[in-house]
Amino acid sequence: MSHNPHAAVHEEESVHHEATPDAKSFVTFFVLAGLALLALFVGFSDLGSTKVVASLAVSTVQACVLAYFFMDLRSADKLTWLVAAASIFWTFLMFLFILTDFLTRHLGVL
Amino acid sequence: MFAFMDTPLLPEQASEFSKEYDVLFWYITGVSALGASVVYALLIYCCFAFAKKDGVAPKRILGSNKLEFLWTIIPLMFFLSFFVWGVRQYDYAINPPAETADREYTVVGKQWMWKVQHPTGHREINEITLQEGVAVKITGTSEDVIHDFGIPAFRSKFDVIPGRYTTAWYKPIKVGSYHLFCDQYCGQGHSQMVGKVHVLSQENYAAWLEGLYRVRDGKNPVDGSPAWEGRKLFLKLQCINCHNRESESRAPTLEGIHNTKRALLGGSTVVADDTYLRNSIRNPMLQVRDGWKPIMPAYTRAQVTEEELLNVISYLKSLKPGDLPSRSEMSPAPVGAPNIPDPAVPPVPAPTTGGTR
Amino acid sequence: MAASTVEGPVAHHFNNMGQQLATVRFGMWLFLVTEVLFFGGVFCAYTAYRIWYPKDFEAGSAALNVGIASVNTFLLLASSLTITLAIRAAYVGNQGGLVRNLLLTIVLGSAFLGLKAREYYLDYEEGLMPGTAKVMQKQKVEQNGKEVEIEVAVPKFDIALEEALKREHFKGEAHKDYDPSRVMLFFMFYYSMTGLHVLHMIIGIGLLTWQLILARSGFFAHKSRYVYIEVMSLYWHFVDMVWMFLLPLLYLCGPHTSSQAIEQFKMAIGLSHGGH
Amino acid sequence: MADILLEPARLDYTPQMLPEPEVSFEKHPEHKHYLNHEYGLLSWLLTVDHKRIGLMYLVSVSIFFMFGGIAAGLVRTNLITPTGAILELDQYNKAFTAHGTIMLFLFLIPVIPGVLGNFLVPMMIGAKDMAFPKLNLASYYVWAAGALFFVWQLIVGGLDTGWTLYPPYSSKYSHTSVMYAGLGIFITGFSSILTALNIIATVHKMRCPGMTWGRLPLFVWAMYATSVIQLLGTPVIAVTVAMLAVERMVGVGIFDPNLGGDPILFQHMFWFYSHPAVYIMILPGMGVINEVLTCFARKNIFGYKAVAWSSVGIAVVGFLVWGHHMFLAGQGYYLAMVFALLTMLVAVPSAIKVFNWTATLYGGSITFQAPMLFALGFIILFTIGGVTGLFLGTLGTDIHLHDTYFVIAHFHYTMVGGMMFAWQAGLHFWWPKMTGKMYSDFWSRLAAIVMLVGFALTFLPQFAVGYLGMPRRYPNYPPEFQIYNVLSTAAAYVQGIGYLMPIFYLGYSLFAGKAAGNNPFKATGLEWQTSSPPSPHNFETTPQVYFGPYEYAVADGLKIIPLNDGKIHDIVHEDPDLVGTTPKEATHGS
Ligand code: HEA
Ligand code: HEA
Ligand code: HEC
Ligand code: CUA
Ligand SMILES: [Cu+2]
Repeated sequence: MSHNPHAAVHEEESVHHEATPDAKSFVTFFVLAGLALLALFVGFSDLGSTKVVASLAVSTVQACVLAYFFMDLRSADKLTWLVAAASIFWTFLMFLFILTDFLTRHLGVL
Repeated sequence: MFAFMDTPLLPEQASEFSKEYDVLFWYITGVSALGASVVYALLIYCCFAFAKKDGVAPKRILGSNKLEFLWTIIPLMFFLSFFVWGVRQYDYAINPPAETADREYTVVGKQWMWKVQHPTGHREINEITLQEGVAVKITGTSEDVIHDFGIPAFRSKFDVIPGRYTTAWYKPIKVGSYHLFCDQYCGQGHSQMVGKVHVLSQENYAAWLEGLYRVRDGKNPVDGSPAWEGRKLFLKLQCINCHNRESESRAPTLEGIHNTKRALLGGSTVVADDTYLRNSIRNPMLQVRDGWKPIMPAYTRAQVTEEELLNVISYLKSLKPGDLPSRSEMSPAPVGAPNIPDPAVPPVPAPTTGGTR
Repeated sequence: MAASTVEGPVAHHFNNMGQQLATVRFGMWLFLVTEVLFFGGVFCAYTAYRIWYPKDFEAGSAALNVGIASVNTFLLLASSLTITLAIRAAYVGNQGGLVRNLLLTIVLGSAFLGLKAREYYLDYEEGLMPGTAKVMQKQKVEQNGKEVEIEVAVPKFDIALEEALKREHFKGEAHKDYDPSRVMLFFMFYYSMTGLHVLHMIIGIGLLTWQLILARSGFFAHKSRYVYIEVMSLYWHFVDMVWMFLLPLLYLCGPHTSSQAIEQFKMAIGLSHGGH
Repeated sequence: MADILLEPARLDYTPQMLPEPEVSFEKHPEHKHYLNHEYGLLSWLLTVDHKRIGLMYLVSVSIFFMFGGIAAGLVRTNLITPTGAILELDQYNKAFTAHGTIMLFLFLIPVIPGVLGNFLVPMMIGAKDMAFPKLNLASYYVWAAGALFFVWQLIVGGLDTGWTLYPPYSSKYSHTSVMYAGLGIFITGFSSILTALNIIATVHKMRCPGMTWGRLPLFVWAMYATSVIQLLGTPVIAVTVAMLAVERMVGVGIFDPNLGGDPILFQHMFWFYSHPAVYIMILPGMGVINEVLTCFARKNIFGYKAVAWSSVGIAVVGFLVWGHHMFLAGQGYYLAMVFALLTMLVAVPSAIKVFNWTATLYGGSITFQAPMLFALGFIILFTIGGVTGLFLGTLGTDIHLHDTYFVIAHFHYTMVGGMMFAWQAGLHFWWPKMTGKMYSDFWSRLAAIVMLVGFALTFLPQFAVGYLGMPRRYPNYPPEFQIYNVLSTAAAYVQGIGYLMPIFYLGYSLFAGKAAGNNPFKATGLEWQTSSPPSPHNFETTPQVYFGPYEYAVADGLKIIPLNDGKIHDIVHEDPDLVGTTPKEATHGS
C-alpha cells in the first residue's frame, strides 16, 4: 500500500503488466509437458509408498510453474501474492486440523 | 395451573464429578460476573457522568496503549485459567479410572430408545441403575443416527456414534432417580428418548441385581436378574395356569408372598421364607394352604433343576401386588414392553472406523 | 506515475484505466480463492479416507482408465498454452490470432471432455457405479461336509470391481487387500472430484465461447479489454491446476504401467478390443 | 490516567475540514437523488446502484425475519406446557429448523452485509459504486434464488434436521426436503461469496484519495474482515452440502459409517464454515457499533488500531476454533484441547472491543437517541452472550452444557442481543440517510427499551434451565422446568411486539416523516457529507480525505492550538491515522 496518503490508491498496480510474449509461453508449456511426463513416469513406476509423495511433489512443482508463469504471478503485485498465499494457507489449515483428528483420534488420552 | 411446584434452582449433584464441575462452573461465573460488572459499571458511570451538558465539549481522546495492553492481558489470563482447569476436568471426566475396568456398561442408542447392558448381564431400556459410590464405565454406540447419552445430575454427556465406540464414566454419590436425556438431535422422537438413572444404596442395589428391588412400581424385575429368569420359568413351567392375575379361585395369588404369614390347612400358620417357598414347589403337599384344594403338582428335579428353582424363588420373592402375569401371557410380553428383551434387536455392530476414545 | 499503456473505455465508477484493470484482475483472484477452498474441501475429505484406507483406494485406482487420463493431461496443458497465446493476441491487437487461439482452446477443452465422457461411459459399462444394487449369484458353500450350491445376493459393484481388477491384472491379493464397500468410497470421490472438475470445464468452455463471439464482433478492438481474456485464463489455468492434482491422486494412486495406459487408450478410442 | 492521550493539540487543520454538504434537497427540491432519479419497477429490478440493491436486501431480509420470528413464536408457544402446547413432535422439529435456517441464512448473514454493507461501504470510502456493480446485482438475485429454495422447501413440507444437518440423520433417516434446503444453502452461500468478493475488491481498489487504511471507518474494517471470512469459509460449506447431497441421492456415502465413511468429517467441514460464520454474524454488527457510539458520544473511537486489528484477529483466529462445537462428538482428544485453547484466544479480541467501546464513552458528550440506546443494548447483551461462550469453550464445563438451553441462550445473546441490536442501531442511524426522512424519537426509543427488556427476559431463564440440563430441540420436557419456559415465552411475546414497532414508525416516517436533513446526527463519516438521500453517484465530486473518521471533538468546536515549533505541520503526512501519538508529543499543546 502506498505510504503517501495523498496518492490515489489505485493507479500504482497494473502499470507494468504486459501480456507474456508467445515464445515464453511456449517454453513454459514445454516445461509443463515435461513435468507431466515425469508425473506419469513416477505414477507408472513401482515406488511403493513413496510414490504418492513423489507424484504429489511433481504436481506441486507443476502447479507452481503454472501459477508463476501462466497465471502471471511473476509480474503480480504483493496483494495478489497475498491472496494466492491466503488461499493456500487456509486450505492448509483445514487439512492440518481435520487430518490431525483422523490421525490422532485413536490415540489414548494423556 | 402448574402441576409440580418444586422448581429446581440448581441441578442435583449426584456424581463425584458434578461437585468438581460446579466449582469450575461457579469460578467461571464469578470471573464473568466480575468482568461484566466492570464493563457495566463503566458504562453506567459514563452514561451519567458524560451525558450531554450545555457548554461542555467532548474531549479528544485517541487511546492508550497501556490500557489496551491491560485489557488484553488480564482477560487473557483469566481465559487461560479457564482453559487449563477445563482441560484437567475434561481429562478427568473422559478417562475412566482403573477401578472401572470390570464394570463396563454398554449403551446402545436407537431411534428412539436407550438399551443398556450391565456387566452382570442385566439389561434395561431407557433406564440405568447404578450403585452409590461405585464408579462405572459406559461404552456407547448407536444403531442408526448420532445420539447423545446425557445425565445432567452427573454433569455427563457423550455422543454415541454409529460404527464407533465412545466412552464416559461416573461415580454416583447420591441415592435418587435422575433424568437421562438424549442430547443430540436424532429425529422425530428425540425428546422421547429420555429415561431415568437410578442410584441405589449398596443393599438395594444387591437386591436389585437379584431382581427383588424395584426402582419404581409397575415394573417387572430387571432383565437378566435371577428373578427375571424365574419369571420366564414361571411361564414355561405353566405355573401361570393356576397362579395368575385373573382369578384366585384355583390357586392363591403369590404377590407379596415373601415373609408373610400363611394360613395352612389345619389351622397352623407359617412364615413364607425361602424354605417354605422351596417346599411349596418341590413338595406342595407338605404345607397346603387353607382354602385351596391340594391340586398343585410337585415339581421334581427332573422338571426344575436346583438352579432353576433358585431363580423361581427369586421371582416369587420379587412379586409385588399387580405383578402376577395374566393367563394369556404364556410367552414373553410383546416387544416394547418395559424390560422385555427385544428379539428384533441385532447384536451391537462392530466398530468399522476410527478407534475408541 | 505513468498512465496505463493500454487504451479503452473506463466504466463510470472507476477513475482511470489502471484502477479498472487492477480491480478486474483482483476480482478474479479473489474468486479463485473460493475455488481453492471449494476443491480443498473435497481433497481434504479424500485425504482423510485415503489415510484410513490406503489399500482400498489403490485397488479402486487400479480399476480406472489411466490411458485416457494421461492423454487428457496433455490436452489440458495445451489448452493452457493456447489461452495464453490468446491473451497476447488481444494485447497486441491481433484479432485473427485471438479468434484462432480461443477456438483452439475451446477445441482442446472439448476434446478433453469428449474423452472424459468416453471414460465415464466405459466405467458405466464395466459397472463401476457406486450404488446399492445387488445381483443373485450362485456360490458353492460347504454344508454338513457336502458342497452345495446356493444363490446369494451380491452387490453389483463388487462383481464389477473384481472383474475390472482382473482385467487390469491388479496384483494386490484380491479379497484380502480391499473391501469393496470402501473401494466404493474411492469411487464416490472419483466421480465427485472429476465431476466437479468437468463442471468447471463446461462453465469455462461456455465462457470461452461467449468470448469467442465477442471477439468476432470486435469487442476486443479496445486493447485494454485483453484483461477479460486474461482473467478468463486465470480461471482456465486454475482448472488445469486442479487436474494436475487429480491425476496423481485418482489415477496414479494405484499400480499401473505405461503399456497398460497405451493399451487402455487404444481400447477407449476403438483401436483395440479390450482382452489381452 | 496520565497515559490517556488527551487532546494532542497538534492538528493544524480547522473544523472547516468538514465541508458543508454539496447539495441540500430542502434548498434545491429539483435535484434528483437515487430514489427518484428514475422510476418504475424495472428501474429497481435491474438497478446496479449499490444503494438501491441495499434497499432491496432490506425489504427481503425483513420479510424473512418475520417468517423466522413467526417460527420462533410457534416454538416458544409450544414450550408453554411440558407436554407441548400446540405442535406435534415433527411439526415442532420443522418449526425450529425453519426458525434456525431462515434466521441464519436468510436474515442474519445477509442483513448487515447486504443492506448496510452495500449501502455504506462505497459511500464511506468515497467511491461511486461497488467495484463490480453488475455482480452486486447478480449476487442479490442469486441470494433470492437460494431463498426461493428455502421457501419451496417449506412449502413441500419443511425440513426437520436442525440447521446443523448432521448425517447420518440428514443423509439417510430424514424424510424431509434435505435436498432443497441443501440447494438453498449452496446458492445463498454462493451469493454471500460474491458479495464478499465485491466488498474486498471495493475496499482495496476503490478508496478515494487520502482514504488510507488508517482512516477507514471501522465499519469498513469490520465489513472487510467479514468478507474475508465469507470468501474463505463459504466454499467449504458449499462443497460439504454438495457431498451430503450426493450421499443422499446415490444412497451410498461419504459420511456413512456403514460404508467406512465418517459422520464426524461432516461436522468438521460444517463447522469449518459455521463457526467463522458466527463471526460473519457479529463482526458487521460490531462495525456498526463503532460508528454509532462515536457519533452519539461525540468522541474519537478509543484505540482505533486495536479495534481495527481485533476485527482482523477475530477473522483469522476465528477459523481455528470450530472444534469447540464437537468437544463431545468423538473428535480426537488432543485436537479438542487445541481447539479449546484457540477458543480462549479468539475471545480476547472481542473483549478488547468491548473495553474500547466503554472507554470511548469516557469524556464524551452523550445523547441517547434510539441508535445509541440500541448500541448500549448491544454492549450489555453481547457481553453476556460472549462470556457465556467462555463456559462453552472451556472443555470441562461444555460437557454438561453442550446441546442444552444454555447454548441456545448463549447464541441468542450474541446473535439477537448482539447482531440484531446492532442491526437495529444501524438501521435507525442510517435511516435518515437512506430515505431522507426522520422517524419518531419517542417511539423509536420506546421500541429500543421494549426489545431490550423483552429480549433479556426471554433468554435469561434459558441459562438457568440449560444449567439444569434441559436439552435443546425438545418439544416437551420434564414438568419441573415449566416455570422457566413460561417466563421465557411470555417475554418472547413482549419482544415480538418490540420488533413489530419499527415497522409502524419507520413506515410512517416514509410517508409523513419530516425531512431529516443531510446530517441529522452531525456525524463525521463521508456518507454524511453528501445529500440525504444521496445522489445516484453518491458524491458530486470525488472527495479528498485529510483526517481520520471520528473527529467529533474537532467537529464540535474543540479549539485547535497550532504547535508552537514554528513549522507548519502536515497532519496528513506526519500522522495519517492519528493513533498512537505518544504522550510526550501530546504535551506540546496546552
Ligand atoms: C454471533 C454469533 C456468535 C458469537 C459472536 C459467538 C461467540 C462465542 N462463542 Fe458461540 N455460538 C453461536 C454463536 C456465536 N458465538 C452459535 C449460533 C452457537 C450454536 C450453534 C449450534 O449448535 O446450533 C454457538 C455455540 C458455541 C459453542 C458450542 C457449544 C456447544 O454446542 O457445546 C461454544 C463453545 O466453545 C461457543 C463459544 C463461543 C465463544 C468463546 C465466543 C467468543 O467469541 C465470545 C467473546 C466475547 C466475550 C468474551 C465477551 C466480551 C468480553 C468481556 C466483556 C471481557 C470481560 C470478561 C471476562 C474477563 C470473563 N459458542
Ligand atoms: C438470527 C438468528 C436468530 C434470531 C433473531 C432468533 C430469535 C429468536 N429465537 Fe431463535 N434460534 C436461532 C437463531 C435465531 N433466533 C437458531 C440458529 C436456533 C437453533 C436452531 C436449531 O437448533 O437448529 C434457534 C433456536 C431457538 C430456540 C430453541 C429451539 C429448540 O432447540 O428446541 C428457541 C426457543 O426458545 C428460540 C427462540 C427465539 C425467540 C423467542 C426469538 C425472538 O428474538 C424472535 C422475536 C421476533 C419475532 C417474534 C418476530 C416479529 C414479530 C412478529 C412477526 C409478530 C408475530 C409473532 C408473535 C406474536 C410471537 N430460538
Ligand atoms: C394345577 C395347579 C397348580 C400349578 C400348575 C402350580 N400350582 Fe402352586 N399352588 C396351587 C394350589 C391349588 C396351591 C394352594 C394349595 C397348596 O398350598 O398346595 C398352590 C400353592 C403354591 C404356593 C404356596 C402359596 C401360599 O400362598 O403360601 C407356592 C409358592 C406355589 N404354589 C408355587 C408354584 C410354582 C412355582 C409353580 C410352578 C413351578 C406352581 N405353584 C404350579 C396350584 C398350582
Ligand atoms: Cu436420540 Cu436424540
Ligand atoms: Cu463456535
